[in-house]
Amino acid sequence: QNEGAKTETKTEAKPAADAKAGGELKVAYQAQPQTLDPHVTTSQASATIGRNVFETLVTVDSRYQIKPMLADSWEQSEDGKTITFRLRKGVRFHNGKELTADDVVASMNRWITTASAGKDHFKDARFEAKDAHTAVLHLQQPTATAMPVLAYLGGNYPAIMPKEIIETADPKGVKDYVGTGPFQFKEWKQDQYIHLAKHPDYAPREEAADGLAGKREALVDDLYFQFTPDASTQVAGLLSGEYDVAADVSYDNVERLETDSNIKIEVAPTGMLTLYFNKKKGLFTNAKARQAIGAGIDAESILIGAYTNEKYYKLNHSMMMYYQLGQWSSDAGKELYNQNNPEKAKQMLAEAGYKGDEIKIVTSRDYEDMYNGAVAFQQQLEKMGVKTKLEVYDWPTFTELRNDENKFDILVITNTPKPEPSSLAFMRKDFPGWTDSPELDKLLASFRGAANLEQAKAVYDELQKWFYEYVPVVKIGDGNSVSATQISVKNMTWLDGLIFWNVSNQK
Amino acid sequence: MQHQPLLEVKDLKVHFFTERGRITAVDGISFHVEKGEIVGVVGESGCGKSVTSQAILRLFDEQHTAQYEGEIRFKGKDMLALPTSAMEHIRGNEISMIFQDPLSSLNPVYTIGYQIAEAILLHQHVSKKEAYAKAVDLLRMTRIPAPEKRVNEYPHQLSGGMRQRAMIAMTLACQPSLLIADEPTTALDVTIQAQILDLILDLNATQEMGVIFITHDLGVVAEICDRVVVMYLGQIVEEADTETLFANPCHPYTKGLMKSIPQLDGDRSQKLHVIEGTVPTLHNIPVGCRFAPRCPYADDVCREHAPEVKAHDARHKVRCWHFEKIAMEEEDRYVSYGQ
Amino acid sequence: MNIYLAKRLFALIPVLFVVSLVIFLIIHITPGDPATVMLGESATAQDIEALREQLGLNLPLYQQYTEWLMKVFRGDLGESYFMKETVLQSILSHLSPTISLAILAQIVALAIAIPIGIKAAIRRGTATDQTIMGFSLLGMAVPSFLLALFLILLVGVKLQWLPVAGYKPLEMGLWTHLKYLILPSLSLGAIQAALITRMTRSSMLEVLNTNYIKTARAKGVKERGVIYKHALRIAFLPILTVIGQTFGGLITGAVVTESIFNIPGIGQLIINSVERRDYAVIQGVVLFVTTAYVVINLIVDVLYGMIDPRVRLERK
Amino acid sequence: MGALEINADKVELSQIKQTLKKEQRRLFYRRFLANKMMLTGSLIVILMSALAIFGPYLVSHDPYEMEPANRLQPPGPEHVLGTDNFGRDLLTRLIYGAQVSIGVGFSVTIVSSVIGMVIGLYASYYRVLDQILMRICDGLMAIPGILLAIALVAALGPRKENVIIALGIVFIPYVARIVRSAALVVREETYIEAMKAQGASATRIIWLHIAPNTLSPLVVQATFVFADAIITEAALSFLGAGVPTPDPSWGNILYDGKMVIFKAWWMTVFPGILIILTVMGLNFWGDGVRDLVDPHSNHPFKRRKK
Amino acid sequence: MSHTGSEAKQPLLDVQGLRKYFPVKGPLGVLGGVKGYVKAVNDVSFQLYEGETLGIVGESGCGKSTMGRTILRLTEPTEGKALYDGGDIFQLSGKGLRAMRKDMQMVFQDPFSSLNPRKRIGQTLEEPLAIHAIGSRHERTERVMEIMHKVGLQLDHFYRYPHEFSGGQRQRIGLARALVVNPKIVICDEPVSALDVSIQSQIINLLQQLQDEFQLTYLFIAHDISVVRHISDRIGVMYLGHMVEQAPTESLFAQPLHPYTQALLSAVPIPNPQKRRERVILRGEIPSPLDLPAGCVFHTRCPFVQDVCKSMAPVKQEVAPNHFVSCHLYGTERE
Ligand SMILES: Nc1ncnc2c1ncn2[C@@H]1O[C@H](COP(=O)(O)OP(=O)(O)OP(=O)(O)O)[C@@H](O)[C@H]1O
Ligand SMILES: Nc1ncnc2c1ncn2[C@@H]1O[C@H](COP(=O)(O)OP(=O)(O)OP(=O)(O)O)[C@@H](O)[C@H]1O
Ligand SMILES: [Mg+2]
Ligand SMILES: [Mg+2]
Repeated sequence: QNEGAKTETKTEAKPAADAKAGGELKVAYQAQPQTLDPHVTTSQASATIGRNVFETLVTVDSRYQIKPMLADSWEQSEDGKTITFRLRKGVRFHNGKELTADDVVASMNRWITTASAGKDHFKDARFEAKDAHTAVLHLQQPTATAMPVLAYLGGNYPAIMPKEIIETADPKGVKDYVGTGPFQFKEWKQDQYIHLAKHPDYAPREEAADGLAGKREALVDDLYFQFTPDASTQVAGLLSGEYDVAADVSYDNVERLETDSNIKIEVAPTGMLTLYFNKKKGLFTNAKARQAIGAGIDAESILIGAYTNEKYYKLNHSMMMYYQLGQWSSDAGKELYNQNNPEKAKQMLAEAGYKGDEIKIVTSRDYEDMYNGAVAFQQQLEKMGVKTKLEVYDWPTFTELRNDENKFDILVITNTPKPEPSSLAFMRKDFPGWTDSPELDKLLASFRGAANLEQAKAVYDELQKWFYEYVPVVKIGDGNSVSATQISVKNMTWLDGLIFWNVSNQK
Repeated sequence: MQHQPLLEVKDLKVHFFTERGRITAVDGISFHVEKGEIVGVVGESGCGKSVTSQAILRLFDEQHTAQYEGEIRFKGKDMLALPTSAMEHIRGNEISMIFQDPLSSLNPVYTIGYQIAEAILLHQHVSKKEAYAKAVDLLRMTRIPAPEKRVNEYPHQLSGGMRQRAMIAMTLACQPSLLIADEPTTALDVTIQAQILDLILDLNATQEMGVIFITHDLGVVAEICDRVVVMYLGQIVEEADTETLFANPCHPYTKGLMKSIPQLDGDRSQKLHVIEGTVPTLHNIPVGCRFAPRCPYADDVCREHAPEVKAHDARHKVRCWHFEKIAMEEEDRYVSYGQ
Repeated sequence: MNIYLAKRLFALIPVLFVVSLVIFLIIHITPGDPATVMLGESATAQDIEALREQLGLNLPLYQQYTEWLMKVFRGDLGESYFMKETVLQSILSHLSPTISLAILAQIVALAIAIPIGIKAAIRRGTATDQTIMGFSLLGMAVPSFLLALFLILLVGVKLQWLPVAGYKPLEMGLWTHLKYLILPSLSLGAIQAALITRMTRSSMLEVLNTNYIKTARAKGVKERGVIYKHALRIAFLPILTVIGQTFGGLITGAVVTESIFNIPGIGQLIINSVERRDYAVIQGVVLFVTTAYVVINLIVDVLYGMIDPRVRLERK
Repeated sequence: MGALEINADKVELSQIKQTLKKEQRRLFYRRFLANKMMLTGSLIVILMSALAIFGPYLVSHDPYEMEPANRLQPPGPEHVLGTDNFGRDLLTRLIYGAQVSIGVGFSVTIVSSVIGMVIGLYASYYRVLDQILMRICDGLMAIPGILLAIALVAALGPRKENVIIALGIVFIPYVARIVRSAALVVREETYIEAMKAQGASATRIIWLHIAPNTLSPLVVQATFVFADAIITEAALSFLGAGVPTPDPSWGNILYDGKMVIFKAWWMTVFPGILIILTVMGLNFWGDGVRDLVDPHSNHPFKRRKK
Repeated sequence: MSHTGSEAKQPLLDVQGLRKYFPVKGPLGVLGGVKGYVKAVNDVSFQLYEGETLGIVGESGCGKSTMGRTILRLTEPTEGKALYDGGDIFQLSGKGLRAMRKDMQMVFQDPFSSLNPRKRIGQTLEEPLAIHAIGSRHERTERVMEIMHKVGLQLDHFYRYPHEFSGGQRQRIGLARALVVNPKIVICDEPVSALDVSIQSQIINLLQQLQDEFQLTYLFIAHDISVVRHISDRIGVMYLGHMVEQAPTESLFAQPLHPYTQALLSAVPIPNPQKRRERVILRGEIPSPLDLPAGCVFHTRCPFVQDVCKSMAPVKQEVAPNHFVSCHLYGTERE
């Protein structure tokens, strides 16, 4: 089950010497984030761009093993309640200042108190500076998820910034983007581009590059993220040579790109297409009804609708993404996945007391896969004899409506990948859908309370079983996103987003 | 020796293409103007006076709207056969025209000075400055007060009378040998009208300019014209010296027209004379005599056969089957106001 | 003259008030707010609520509006929620692409429309006229986004003559600047051109029928002079009005074209800001755009007066 | 006098009325048929309306039925115009889309014409009201229409009815302006003064005398609104804010088509052609109406004044 | 047509000191206040007696129409009184105004523009009856036909539109509309100046015939002096908003007193080539009604201008019986 990750994320670490350094790389990116400050936003776009500038204490390699980054090493106390990080020496911020424990403490404490991920996993935890190059994390209880969450580089990642910058930040984020990464922030032309430039004084780690870990090197002098919200514009721009990279190509355009010998296609996991049930109100407060939907759907055909081609999705019963199966694998509930049995669903729905009321499906059009998946799903629900209504909103409306239990029965959402199961949104009481299961509370307590991740993994099977019994959501499958580059672009890889260091442009 | 009139129109026809088909607005008109002569053209509204006058300068768009037939000889040349460039040379230079409505006939976006000077510059080799100076002179000649100031004003800034005078100044810019004045005084008060008429008479006398004076005011005709042409529905129905015409109108239409005008010294207790009926439209011109449906003298001949123009005497032509009979009639009307 | 201008600008105030109130109400009854967008895809309700509190979005609407209004009176359009700049900066930075595009589109439109409009008028009824009118009807019927797509596919992707999207400022060289604007201005200008062609034709026909044109001919003015000197100047007046309106529209509303060609102009700013629920920017831009619209039409009126003395603003 | 005489004529009068009416009708048909633009326009519009009304009975596919396996099939015997990105039959969706698009266009036209007419008429008659209403119209016109529509649709929710309301609001000021300016001219006509001299009330003058005389510019404007509404709905859909799916409209079919433009030309070309054709038809029609109601084309030359 | 001994009779309409000023707005519109006034009608008084025709002549723009329109309250007067039927027309409102409008009708200058082009003639003619709620539908139709017959229209015209008529016929319709409610006074504002000479006489005859038949009183406004002379019992001559002379027709023509009247009469062309009259040609420009000259308004053009004319406005005086003039030439000494 591990091949997925291996084949899709090319992790061959090419020696930098091969690559011609310099030049520029123009990346067509669909969405402009509000800020690059990951402490205040969960935006994936912010992370993909920002992590070239900011670095974290620890990170992961291509097999999701936790690896050092700004921290050279770390150790957990016996009781699991303190973790001590030893910082690398001689790391400089882009403003020339050297990184010290004070910066780490300021950054991490802000992250713990403002970022959702921080608040979730590090309740009442504190970082403290022990000396100039040692920072200590004090936890209230042992937290198995602590390290994976700290190493995660998707949305809301724990970036390290200079203390004085942290201190002048406001609720909308920091005022200046100063990090320690291989690229430094140059210019942000609103609605046009973000310009990053090679940080000349960057001191890469010695280890070979692997995933997000190891040696990071800026091989192009200038890195532009050009915002192109229109999917066909991205493709046209790539075809005409305007852009070097199109970060997110719409599936139907891939075929056209493939015919062009100057263009390479890359496929990378993007998230899982999921049906969120409203468990506060309406039919789906009844677990039976939720199970019924799980029994009735034909995942494959919804996925075709959403991703157009089998290349771009994976059937996967696990709560985690297919590329994470190496770490998180369980066969629990496999038989309940993708049953494609509308008759059974009909019957179960009847048992659950479905009287033919209209079921409101809500999704957003801003994400092609969600929207297309929802349209296909609606069709299947109709086949199960359910009267449906599909409502499609723009993202801000969607995010507002989904917090109102009167406004939907089922949400169709693509879940972003998470470093470990307990971070998954549907496990949260406060996330739309409002999972409220005492059983889950217990499981989570023992999962997170485990001394470390290895021990926690033992609980995963049970979690997964709960997933198929309680059915907080129905998982339809894993989706990929497609990026495309000019063939001159070498060594583009992916891990929780495209990676732009160690990438050269041989134009 | 053959006498050559200044302008000679022979059997002129003007057809218009309209949505409802071709109409003939002017149907076989012949008349002439001598040097220094004022010829009046009268007739009801829509009888073709303006069309005739504009046809003389070929102002209708020959590609789209109009088609000419016949001959228009100016100083012997047939203008209908001339190329456009030659026409452009004649227009404004040898033949000038005063249009019916002075406001709509002046370009609203240019000063009157500019418009007069333009006419001068087109036909004379003078500098701009001289042209403007001449424009001032011309305005002075038409008795516009403070012409130095007025040259720089736009048409809308002038009163109706002044506009009309500016228009006249423009037409006189190149001392044309023929002036066509299309109802130059209809829009004016009688007091101002008197001034304008004076001016035209003056120019006619001093410069030997031939004038075609279009109007439907018989009073004006009586005051200034040497000869009169009476039109009805696209045709000339009567032509004579002013004196003759007023003394002895032979066409029933002319007669009726004269009778129906209230006289300043007429008998107020009498009812006005009335020509019954209305003018037919060009789309359904009656067969036979065009005036027959309204004519008290009409008989079957009139209703079936169109009369030709006949000479009553050397200076008096009429288009009527019965003109002789009518001419013989005791002329009570004329006497009544001849006093 | 100055009094007239002052009066016109004074009349702007109630318009701006109406506009701002309308827009304020509309965007505030729209679900979603800046907080939902700023926090990213997987923000929780609590986080959103907290940010809302901090940003003052929980205050009663009238209070938010009056506060905003007071600030505007002090000349402060506020700060963008989403972008790291003030609203004024955003507007200014998005303005130049729009202006370049509008001007170019207008030039394209005029360069095509006026000559062929005149031609059609002169040759009315002929095959030339009918062809021109046929094309102009077609031009009016083709939605600009369809034309844009077609141009992108043909000229950009297939022939690769011109870049398909994006924007380069003038500082990067005139040609670079223009290169990126040609296709958008073509697709925008086509409809304008169609409209102006028709306007030119009909207004030219009307003018050619007037008495003063006859007067000009009767003076012996040559045909060219009649058309270009006497007729066009007046025929241009209604065209000017249309130009004013459409140019105003270009400044404010090349929304679709800017979005297809990815031009970071005012239209994009508006659309993006709506998507981001960036209230401050939306309100600021709409105020700006309204003012621009009115000012452009004011300029047109002044020009109108310069061409036509009858409407000159002050007689004395 | 004459009472008897007139009674005798009564019978005759209704006959006269009949023949006159007949003649009027005949004249109208004649002018209508002579008006080629109008004819072409009407033909296209009727064709499109027929497509919208009767089309659904002619097609065998279900516009909502998806066959993911059959997505983006090129035109062929099974799917005459190919299939869309969900494997739905494009022809069927275009036909149902005609219903939606033309329906939206029509409703928007009605909404904006009726309200715009009321506003325009009253604004033209009462000075103070004029100031207020026209300032509001100015304001609405200054906001880019598409933005106003997007904002309104976002505020009201993406439903077909709301799209209609939003576009209606966008077009009201344009109609109001036209009606007002026509009404201002009519208001100054002598026959309105004549009505006042007779003692007619304002309501009577506005509705019985001014309103009918603003109809022809209104009708012409309405055809533009119709055409514009179809285009704007398409543009809205194109920006993702139009008639919501899965209901097909030409605009949202185009929107989907844009996504797959490199793969499925038929999804842009066919709805594109339909939009262009309809809008052209309407434009023809509008021009035709203008010619038909224009008194000058009736009498090809201007009347003499004074 | 009795126009003698009118002093004895009570006037039907008595207009006293009528003024109508049109404000001219400054560049700021309503805000900027008023820049000046067009004094369209300036202190005009006259009486109208039952069954007579009062002609008003004067050049274009001298305020003739404004006077007529103000009396009908189509514009509000600035000052003055108009006594009719024991009341002041200018004080009327609502019902009273409506009743007045039934008694006082107007025939407009332009017969085409005064008819709604979209209404059939029958409708147009029935409308006044509907407004004043006279009769049933049926009766209205009958009444309209009767009046159509009177003015010489055929019954089959009932269903036609205005554009299907000739100018003369249209003016007959205008007349019919005025007469359909049985008015006492008809104000004719240049009813024939848009018509051809040959049609003009038809309408004038008709007007006279109807006057005899219905005992109508006409206020006949025109600028064609020969027409006014033909139809009027008395004539008022207006110049720039002022009534400069007023006299019985015969008396006015026999002995025009005011220099303007003299010029006017002498300038009228006579359709008799054998008869040339000595014309009084006026020099000087007509002042703009926006800023009238001080003193006598005519002094800028008057051939007999004196110093007093430039500073003092003349007062109306009765020089001969019923012959009024405002001119310093006929000045009985005043203080
Ligand atoms: N361009 C044109 N196209 C078609 N018909 C025209 C055109 N110009 C004039 N006519 C028609 O030709 C006829 C004669 O018109 P013309 O203007 O010569 O009359 P007129 O005698 O000058 O009348 P008026 O006294 O009113 O000026 C009218 O019936 C008019 O409608
Ligand atoms: N509504 C108005 N606003 C301002 N000025 C007006 C208005 N109506 C008329 N006037 C002015 O009042 C004066 C008198 O106009 P009026 O129409 O009464 O003249 P008239 O004697 O009837 O002229 P005509 O013979 O041309 O009909 C003119 O100077 C005119 O410009
Ligand atoms: Mg004429
Ligand atoms: Mg008048």
